[in-house]
Amino acid sequence: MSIFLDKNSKVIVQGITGSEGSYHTERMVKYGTNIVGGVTPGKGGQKTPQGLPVFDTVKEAVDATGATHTCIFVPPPFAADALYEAHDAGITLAACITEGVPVHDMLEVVGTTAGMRIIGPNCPGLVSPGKALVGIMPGHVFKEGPIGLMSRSDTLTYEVVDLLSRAGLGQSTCVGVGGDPIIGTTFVECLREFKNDAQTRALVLCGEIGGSDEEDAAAFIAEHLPELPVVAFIGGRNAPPGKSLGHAGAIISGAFGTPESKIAAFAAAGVPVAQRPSEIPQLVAERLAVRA
Amino acid sequence: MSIFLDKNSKVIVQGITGSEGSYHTERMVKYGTNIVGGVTPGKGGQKTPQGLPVFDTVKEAVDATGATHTCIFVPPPFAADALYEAHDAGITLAACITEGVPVHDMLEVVGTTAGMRIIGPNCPGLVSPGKALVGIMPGHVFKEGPIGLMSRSDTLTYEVVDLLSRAGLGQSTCVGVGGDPIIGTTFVECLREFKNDAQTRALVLCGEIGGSDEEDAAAFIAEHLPELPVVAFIGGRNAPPGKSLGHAGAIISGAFGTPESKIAAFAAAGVPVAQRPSEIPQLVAERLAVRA
Amino acid sequence: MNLLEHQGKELFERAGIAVPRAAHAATPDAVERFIASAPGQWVVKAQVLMGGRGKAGKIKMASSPNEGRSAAHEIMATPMPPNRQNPAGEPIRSVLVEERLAIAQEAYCAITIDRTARKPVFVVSRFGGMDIEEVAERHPESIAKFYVDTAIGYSPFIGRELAFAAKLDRGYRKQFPAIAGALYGLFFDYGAKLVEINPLALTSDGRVIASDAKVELDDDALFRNPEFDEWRKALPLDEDEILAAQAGVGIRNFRRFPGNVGTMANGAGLAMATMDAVADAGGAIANFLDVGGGANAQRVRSCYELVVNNTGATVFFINIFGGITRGDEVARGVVEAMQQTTSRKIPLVIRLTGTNEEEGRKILADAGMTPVETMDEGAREAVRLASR
Amino acid sequence: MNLLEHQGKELFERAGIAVPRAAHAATPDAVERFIASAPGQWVVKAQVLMGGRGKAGKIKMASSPNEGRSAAHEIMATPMPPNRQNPAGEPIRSVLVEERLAIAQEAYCAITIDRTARKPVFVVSRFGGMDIEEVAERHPESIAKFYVDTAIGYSPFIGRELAFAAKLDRGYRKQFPAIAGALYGLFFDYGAKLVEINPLALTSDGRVIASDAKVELDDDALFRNPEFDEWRKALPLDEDEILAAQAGVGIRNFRRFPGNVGTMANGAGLAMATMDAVADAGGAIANFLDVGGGANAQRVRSCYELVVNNTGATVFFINIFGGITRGDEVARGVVEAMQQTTSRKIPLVIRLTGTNEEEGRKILADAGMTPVETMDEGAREAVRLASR
Repeated sequence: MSIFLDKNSKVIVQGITGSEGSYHTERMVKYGTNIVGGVTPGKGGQKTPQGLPVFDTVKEAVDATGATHTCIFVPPPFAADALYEAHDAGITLAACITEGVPVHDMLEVVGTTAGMRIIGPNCPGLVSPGKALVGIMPGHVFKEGPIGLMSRSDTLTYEVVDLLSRAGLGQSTCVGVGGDPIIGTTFVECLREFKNDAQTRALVLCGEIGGSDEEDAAAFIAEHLPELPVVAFIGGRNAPPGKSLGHAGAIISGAFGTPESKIAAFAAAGVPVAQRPSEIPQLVAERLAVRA
Repeated sequence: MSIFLDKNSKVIVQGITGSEGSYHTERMVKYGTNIVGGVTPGKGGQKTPQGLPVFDTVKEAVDATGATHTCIFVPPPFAADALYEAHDAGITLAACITEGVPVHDMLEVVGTTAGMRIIGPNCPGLVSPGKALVGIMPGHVFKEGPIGLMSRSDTLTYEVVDLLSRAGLGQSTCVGVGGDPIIGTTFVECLREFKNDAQTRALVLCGEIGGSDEEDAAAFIAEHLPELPVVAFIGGRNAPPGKSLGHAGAIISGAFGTPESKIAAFAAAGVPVAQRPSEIPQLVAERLAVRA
Repeated sequence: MNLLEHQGKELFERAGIAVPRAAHAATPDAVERFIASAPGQWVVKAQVLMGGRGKAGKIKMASSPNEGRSAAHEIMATPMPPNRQNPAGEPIRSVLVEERLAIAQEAYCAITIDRTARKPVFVVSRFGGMDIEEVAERHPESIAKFYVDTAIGYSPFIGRELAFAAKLDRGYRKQFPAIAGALYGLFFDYGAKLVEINPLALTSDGRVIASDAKVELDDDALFRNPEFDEWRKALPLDEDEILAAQAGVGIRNFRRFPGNVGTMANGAGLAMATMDAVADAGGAIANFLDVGGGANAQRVRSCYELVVNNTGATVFFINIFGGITRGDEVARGVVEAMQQTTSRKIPLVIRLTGTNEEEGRKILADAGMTPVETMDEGAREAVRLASR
Repeated sequence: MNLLEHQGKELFERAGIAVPRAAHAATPDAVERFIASAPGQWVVKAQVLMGGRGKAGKIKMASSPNEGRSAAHEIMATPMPPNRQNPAGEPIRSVLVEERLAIAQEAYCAITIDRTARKPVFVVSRFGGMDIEEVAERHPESIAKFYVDTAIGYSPFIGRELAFAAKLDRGYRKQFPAIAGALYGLFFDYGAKLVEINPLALTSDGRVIASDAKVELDDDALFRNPEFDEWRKALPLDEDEILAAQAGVGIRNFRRFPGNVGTMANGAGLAMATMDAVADAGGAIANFLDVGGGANAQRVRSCYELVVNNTGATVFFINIFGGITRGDEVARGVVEAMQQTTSRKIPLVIRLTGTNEEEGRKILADAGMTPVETMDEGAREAVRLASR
């Protein structure tokens, strides 16, 4: 098992003939993802170099292929439209890789697309190792196994996954939830899914300063996941307050969003917080050993 | 039993201190409706002549009284706002008496207020005889009994109810669904509720030319209510095409909405269509006798 | 409120939908002057609400000021020919002088309200320039629909899907999502019940232009756009609507028919049922009339006079379901109205219910009118009196 | 993008929210001229993004042209005093000269985005004129919130509920729902992340006026409003942002600290983790730097120079997680960058992963740099080199 994505998930790519879309389509296909086609308006009827059919609309693609998942590579002004189109066509999971989507667009989208899970935007996608990869993550660092991972950043995710894989700790599903203020799927929603996943026996949560997703996750873990081992990491403990560092998410404002508040929340939930990424595998292994 | 409304339904009146609101509040209270208060912004803390508390907002009224139903008497420009307010406060049924609500307001409202049943607008409300009356119907013509009634017009409804009551055929619930193009509750939705009501043993449907609510109802009856006796009436058989007669609903356009199409639909569903209102009681009684 | 073509096109322009260059003219002289000031190939189009202008010869070409003048003159000389919906035809008060487009393709695009889905619905076809009913019959596969979720509103994918599904010519594709979006914006912002572009022309030089415009605004939303008051005043009411307005009832509350049994009831549903009852009793209806709420003397009198003075009624059947009003009060109102009226007198058959309805019937009988107990009885009695 | 008060008030005015009569002035002379042309009681307010203007003496009264001139002169003579968020303070480039209001009450009204609820949220208090954090501490019961369903948007009941729940003075009630609606319209139309009126003043003559304006626009939505380009150009960037922009990285991708270990990584999360690793290893960080995607020679060089020329870095720790890029290519880019740079040379510690990472490390070692295998090792090595 895994969450959100498996070997049989039929995936299309919106923006499949664009430079990013075509590059990553090739990589996803190579990884083994069940890509069934793509969409570029006006290029319906063409084929990609991999022989995948291109459609004019998501609806046509869904009707022809039975796709349930989409990976969105379109410029920021068109991301909301792409998400609405996917929702209207009955897509159940959309990973929106696009960076720079206006926050009001996402407010509108998340408020009106019930029934479709959105990962991102401004995210690297998700991977169920050994089964399928949707997005832009480097497939070779992943290894199939029992660890569920969720993270707000991208390269840091690869770093942590790499450490886990090298330590022999494979992953069930790794979700890059995205760095924007308004995202389709938060840590809590990932936790809710991992809770019911038989393959997942421990969780790693890579948080960051800013927002209150980590605090919310800690509260959820305390209430609903007392039995599952969870290890957290908080990036940006040395960031100054009131200033954005890099992407929009990493800003501390008010009492919430500080590393202290997040670490305290995890402590209260009995979740160890790694000081460095390199400590994560050891902490996970210990917790798994205790449970075994 | 009854549908939508019973003795215990806690009802508030939006616009309770207005001329219409206060007049009909008095009548509803006299009928026995469980009116628990009303709302007029800025008059919170006052009492009506009946001793009912007035609140500034629906939320305050709901918090203080546990109201679940509302009867809306506000001018047309404010009707959508009143419905949004009721929905936000957790009201589960709103009867909107207001005539002249812009059709786009209702399109927006019905698309965004899931969880709240709206009766109307431009309707006389609903009555569960012997239990409660919400709206502006003349209470004395109703009589408790086994007949469920739904109707698009107001005085015609009273006429039909009067005929039924005089014939000894009491009613479970009578719903005036309203005469506007976009209404919150259609015949089909009434049928769906009546289907599960133990008190209701036969139905009367008073339709009109225009729209396709009657055709939709006939299809629903054929599929889901083969056992329940239903008698229909279609007003406006002598109306000319392309012209509105009175309220907005009664206009024939295209092939749908003609009396012929409606009568044919009911015939196909095995539903007798009364030529005159006065025939309705006899038709109902015959059908009930066959079943007994 | 239905808008005339030139009014609809003004809204299109505001919304950013391309329309042909044009001038609106009220006289043949004005047409002549305009073409003199702007020589070229023009089309002169009658500004009326009725359909079928082309077939009626109310759209004419003009290549010179003189041709323009005579085209306008011919168009305006006679009203639009009557049809079933407008038995009186429609007078032509102005024309639109419009650039002649080099049209390569004609498509159809409209938004209306679907009552069952309770959503706005786009209707698009690659066949334009004819009635959509005709397209639906001849090319049903060419019609694409999209039901808009009002919580989301318009998003460009809707236009793309429609364009592909309706198989619009490639020339439309780039421009169509923006046009559909502008049309939806207009539909929404002005509270329209129908917006229709038929045809949506693709010109030989690749422009997509609204060649005609049909817009129906929701009367109930007009208060939000007081700017339309002037247009409303300028719109042609038909004779029944004018009479209704003069009598002080809603313009949709009165309509005439060729018969001799006048009718009046309170509530549209009851008024329609009353007409049906008269017809079923073998009578010929003279009119539909919904008196609305409150049948006081003043109102009864103006309604009586409306019918007596403007229809062939030889009897007047009043059907009032009192509901919460008192029968004796209504009766007194009717009697007072008949005493005051200066119009000719015809027999009255009156059915009324409500509290004290028996006292009411006595008051009527005492005044020489015919009170009855039921609608059916009233209909029969009215038909009997009318056929004497 | 945070707007200055006078910019925010311009948006308020467009939205129909009343603001004080005012003039924006860039020099004491301009202030003097304005007051001379419009005698009265005026307030001169520094136009800066930092808070605490009142306490810093950057808001002054003026009743004559001369007083206006000296008020402006005093205000602009020194920058805003530094605080933790702006260690360099903020220079004052202009002032707003504004009518002095006879204020009877001060309330608070803001809309921001709640990340957890994923909805816009109104925050209203009957206490205005102080930080909302202070209100939250001293008068928590006075704060009313409303989470807006974006599918519905604003409806006037929201303003009514907020006014009653926050117990706004009666004088606000009639006007508040329209003000809240206008503020929501602005928030939505311009893609704001925060709009704040503090205080929302009730004047002694019963007017409700936005006495201050704080607006933060979403940078990602600015493309929809090209009109703001000019404002953006006029806005005060802090020094770090200016340096970042000059180096060609995002203005949020670079920030300086007082330490001597320079850092650079690809991705904000990894860059923050790199800083943390350096701090954990006992080092003092010189900067945060996210090089973004693609670490080619040109980009590495400009980032290196950005750090070396503008921070106290005595060592530079580059941490690249290659992901799908090749380690040898990154290494060649770094070597090339260091050959090309004309800035002073400091030791480089480089950790890189990716395909061919071992070849990459060899290339670096051959060029005299210090390749390491892990982030922790790199942090330790960088701290060791910095403390020599």
